[in-house]
Amino acid sequence: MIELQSVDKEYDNNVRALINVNLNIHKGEFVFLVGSSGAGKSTLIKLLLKEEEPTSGRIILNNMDITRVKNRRIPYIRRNIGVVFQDFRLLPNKTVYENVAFAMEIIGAHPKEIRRKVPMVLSMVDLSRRASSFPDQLSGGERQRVSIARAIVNSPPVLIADEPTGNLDPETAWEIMKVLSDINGRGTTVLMATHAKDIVNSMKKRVVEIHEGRLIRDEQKGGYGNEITNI
Amino acid sequence: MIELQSVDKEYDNNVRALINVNLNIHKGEFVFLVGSSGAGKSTLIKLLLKEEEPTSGRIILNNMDITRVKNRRIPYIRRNIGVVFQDFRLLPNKTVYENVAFAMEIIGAHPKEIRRKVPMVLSMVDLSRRASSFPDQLSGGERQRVSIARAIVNSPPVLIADEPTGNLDPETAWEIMKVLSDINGRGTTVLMATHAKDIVNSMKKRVVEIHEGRLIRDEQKGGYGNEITNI
Amino acid sequence: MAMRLRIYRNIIKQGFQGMWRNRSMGLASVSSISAVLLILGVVLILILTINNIVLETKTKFDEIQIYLEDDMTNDDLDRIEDSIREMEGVLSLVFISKEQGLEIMKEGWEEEAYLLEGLEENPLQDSYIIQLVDIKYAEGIVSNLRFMEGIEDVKYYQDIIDKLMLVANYIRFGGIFIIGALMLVSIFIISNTIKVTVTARRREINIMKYVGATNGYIRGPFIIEGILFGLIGAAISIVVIKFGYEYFFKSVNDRLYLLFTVYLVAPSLLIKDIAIIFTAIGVGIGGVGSLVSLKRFLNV
Amino acid sequence: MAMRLRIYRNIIKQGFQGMWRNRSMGLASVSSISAVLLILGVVLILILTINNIVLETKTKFDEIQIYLEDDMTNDDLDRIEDSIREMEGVLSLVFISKEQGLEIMKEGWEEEAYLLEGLEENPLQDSYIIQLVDIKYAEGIVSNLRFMEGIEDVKYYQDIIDKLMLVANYIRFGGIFIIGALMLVSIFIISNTIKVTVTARRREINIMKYVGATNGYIRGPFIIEGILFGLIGAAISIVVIKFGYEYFFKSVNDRLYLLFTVYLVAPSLLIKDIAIIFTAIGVGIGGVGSLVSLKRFLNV
Ligand SMILES: Nc1ncnc2c1ncn2[C@@H]1O[C@H](COP(=O)(O)OP(=O)(O)OP(=O)(O)O)[C@@H](O)[C@H]1O
Ligand SMILES: Nc1ncnc2c1ncn2[C@@H]1O[C@H](COP(=O)(O)OP(=O)(O)OP(=O)(O)O)[C@@H](O)[C@H]1O
Ligand SMILES: [Mg+2]
Ligand SMILES: [Mg+2]
Repeated sequence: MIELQSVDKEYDNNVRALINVNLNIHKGEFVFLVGSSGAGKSTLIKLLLKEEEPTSGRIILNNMDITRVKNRRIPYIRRNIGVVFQDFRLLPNKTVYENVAFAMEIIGAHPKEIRRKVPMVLSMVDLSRRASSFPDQLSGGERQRVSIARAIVNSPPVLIADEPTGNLDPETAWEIMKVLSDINGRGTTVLMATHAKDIVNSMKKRVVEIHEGRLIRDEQKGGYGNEITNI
Repeated sequence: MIELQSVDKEYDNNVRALINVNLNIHKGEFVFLVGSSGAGKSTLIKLLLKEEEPTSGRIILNNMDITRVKNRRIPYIRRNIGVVFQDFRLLPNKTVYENVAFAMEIIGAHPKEIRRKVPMVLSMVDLSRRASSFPDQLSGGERQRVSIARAIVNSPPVLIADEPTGNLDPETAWEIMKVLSDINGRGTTVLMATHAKDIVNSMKKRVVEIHEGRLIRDEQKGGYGNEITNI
Repeated sequence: MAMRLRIYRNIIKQGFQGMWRNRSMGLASVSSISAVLLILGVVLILILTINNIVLETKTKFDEIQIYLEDDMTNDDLDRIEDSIREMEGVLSLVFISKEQGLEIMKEGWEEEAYLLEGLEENPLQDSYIIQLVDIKYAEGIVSNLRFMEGIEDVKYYQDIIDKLMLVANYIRFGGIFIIGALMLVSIFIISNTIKVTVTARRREINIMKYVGATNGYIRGPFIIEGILFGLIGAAISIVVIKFGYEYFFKSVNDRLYLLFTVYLVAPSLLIKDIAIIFTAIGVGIGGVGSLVSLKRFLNV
Repeated sequence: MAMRLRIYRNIIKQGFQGMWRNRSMGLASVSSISAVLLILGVVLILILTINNIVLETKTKFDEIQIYLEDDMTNDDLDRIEDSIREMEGVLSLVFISKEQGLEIMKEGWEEEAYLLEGLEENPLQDSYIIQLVDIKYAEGIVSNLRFMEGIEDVKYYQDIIDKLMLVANYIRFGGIFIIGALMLVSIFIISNTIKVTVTARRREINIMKYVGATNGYIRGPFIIEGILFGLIGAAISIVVIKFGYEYFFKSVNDRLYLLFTVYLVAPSLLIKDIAIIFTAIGVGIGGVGSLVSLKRFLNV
């Protein structure tokens, strides 16, 4: 489903964010992407979305080499991936409802379908009461949940979440994890970059660790990582 | 040092974010502010900064009723408070170094002093290598650390941090906590809104909990809260 | 098909919504567009008016005078008159006998008129004054007249007319040049304004792209917004110019006639043309400007 | 004190830095400012030129002719000549004897000149033509002359001059009005442009406020940026107008002289004034525009 073949990414300012990364994620898997701050997790996600281009290597999504794809086709690739962005990326001039509905409108969904599904996902992330608020009228965690709602509303075959619980209290975070788990159970491939040690440790899923741009660990049913932390 | 007297805050869209909050924080204290997403933590912080005005009640900072203060005086109040914003609020057209230096320039610090202190705090948050990057060239966690560096660079008497570890891996988060702890040890009053259960539980500091706008708990050496979380 | 229609409906809805929600920026765009078109309108009217004055003045000299040989019979006169009337471009024909001619001369000479009293006999000839439909027929008619029997001399104000023609041409070319340049500059300013407002929303555009919107889907609402801004801007400037010019016309027209025996272009005629031009510019630049400005932000 | 100086230094540094780092938005501002000033310049030159043509034409009629009584001695003539030369506003004095007068008349009459051959004696008088420094002296001189001994009649082209004076006044007032209105509109567009670029950076301004910057500290760099934008915009338009007008001057001036015996305003004179006006507008609006635009974002 998702395959990275010896991918390198060097940014303009000579920062080598990814170094020879090889990764293969199968359809229906749930994968945690861990690593310290600045390791390269978001960069990997940006490459999958074609927000950035790899310096070298190939990226295959759904049997398609997306590094070779025409510009015109990019939107259609993105529609197959629901993304929770680390910085949320909500449209400032649209309400919560409209932000979520927007993802459905661009694929030409039927208005009836939109009116049915948007309230549904908003209640899944517990935001029904905020449907008509604008993003800058929301708390940090509420914004994050709008981003989650938008990512899942089209039931995409792939869901990528970049630190989707960073601004959520543990209880809400667990509710979100349940939602992602359910979606994964219905066949969606999930890739989640996270720092939530508790969540990774309890979920017992595949864990991929990046350290300074290199993929250094890829474990089935892994944990967050070796416990160096002392109080 | 910081005192809230029956503070209410109702936003324009009739959301009651804070309801009759009374809180007294003494000089040199370290206080965790906890509560689920949307509880009103950031709102409380915004009131202290005069980013929002309370609907009723009084807020006293350093023996001064800041709800009555003249517009002209606001900048000087803010300079006594170092703030780590939940959404970072970095200046997009300034490098990491310049963002941190900016906080010193506005108070007219000596260039020599700036050249000495900025690299120092950048190394405290482990960002020396990113000094000349612009905010949009940083990872989420790196941005958060710039915001932290900027908040502490002037050694303000009060430090307010809104979820300062939300985008950090546990290891880095602990390093940051050590920095905040040290600063607190040198006499700075610290108020930190957070969802980091582990950190709150291990640090054994005063914990104030807000639930749907009401202050429902205020414990010395408290924990994050009752464990409802199941896997 | 139904899906396409839905998408178009959404685009239009979002165009209107976007205009409303970005109204503070929009206000700046709209008012700049009106202001630029206003300038364009004033200069346009200025140049048209000057052009009109020159052209009208020219027609004052738009006549040919022919002097007849002595002792013509009425038949001869009828024959000449008929054949002149048949010529292309002749508007009217007036006969002036030599007695009338002397009277006119005396009037024209005013204080020197007494000089003419000393004349023993009337030295003038009978003549015709030919009014032309347009100055362009002059040369043809003059050369025809020269070969006609019974005509001793043909006179027309070649010099003055040539000079005025030249001035009119300069004004026409200069005017076209200035208006053309001004239009370019206006278009530039308007598209600049649109560009700045689009740039201010580049983040929004990027976000749309990242969630999978096609370029067309993003462009749509922006173009509609641009067109609406252009339309409103044009409408405002048209209304201001309409009332402004009508007022100007009322207060200046009569005085202008006294001075140059020329009238201003009637407001109704002028405003219609200006309205068409301005609407075209406003809508065109609003739409195309948005399109072009968007281009560089869509490649993400 | 040292602290204040450091703060000022920082503000200036940040003004230049801000201009450079926001150069894409800045480019739009600068080019809009140049464009608007360019229009202003062209209209200014246009109106000045027309005004000049009318004023110059007027001076063509700027002379007074006096007719002397018959049989004057040379002494009488000297006396008259002297006292006229002493009058205020007299530029030159030319004596035309009645014989010369007849010759001139014959030349002027062209084909009708033979009429004058029939005259038994020269009915004209000796005369003087007085050139004036300025038309405004005319009435004073004329009324003085009327009471002078030896002068039979005083004539000057009151009608034409009055008409031209009227036209010149209209053009002057109309011109001032149009230029004034245009300047207002230009100022409006420029401040609008500045406003939009400031609005696009409102988040930045808010952030500065939240970390404790005073209004003055935030304003400083923006005002400097605004002034720099205005200055660059003005400089560009001045250069374009300078070369544009010099070219225009070269290619039109001689032809214009042939037509109206009038010269254009010399580029060197004109450009200096325009440069001063434009720099004032650019810098003024750049600075003040930034200040005003900032105002509503500073209250956080
Ligand atoms: N646009 C960019 N230009 C230059 N360098 C960049 C850019 N984006 C990221 N980087 C650098 O690349 C490295 C990897 O960044 P990335 O965002 O992938 O980290 P991350 O693993 O997501 O970290 P975090 O957990 O803090 O979000 C960082 O050191 C960052 O400074
Ligand atoms: N500007 C605003 N206008 C209207 N409502 C607002 C505004 N800002 C916040 N709110 C609402 O007020 C409530 C409290 O928000 P606040 O940001 O204080 O929450 P929080 O405790 O910081 O949550 P989180 O942990 O998610 O950051 C939320 O329900 C939010 O929707
Ligand atoms: Mg990241
Ligand atoms: Mg918050």
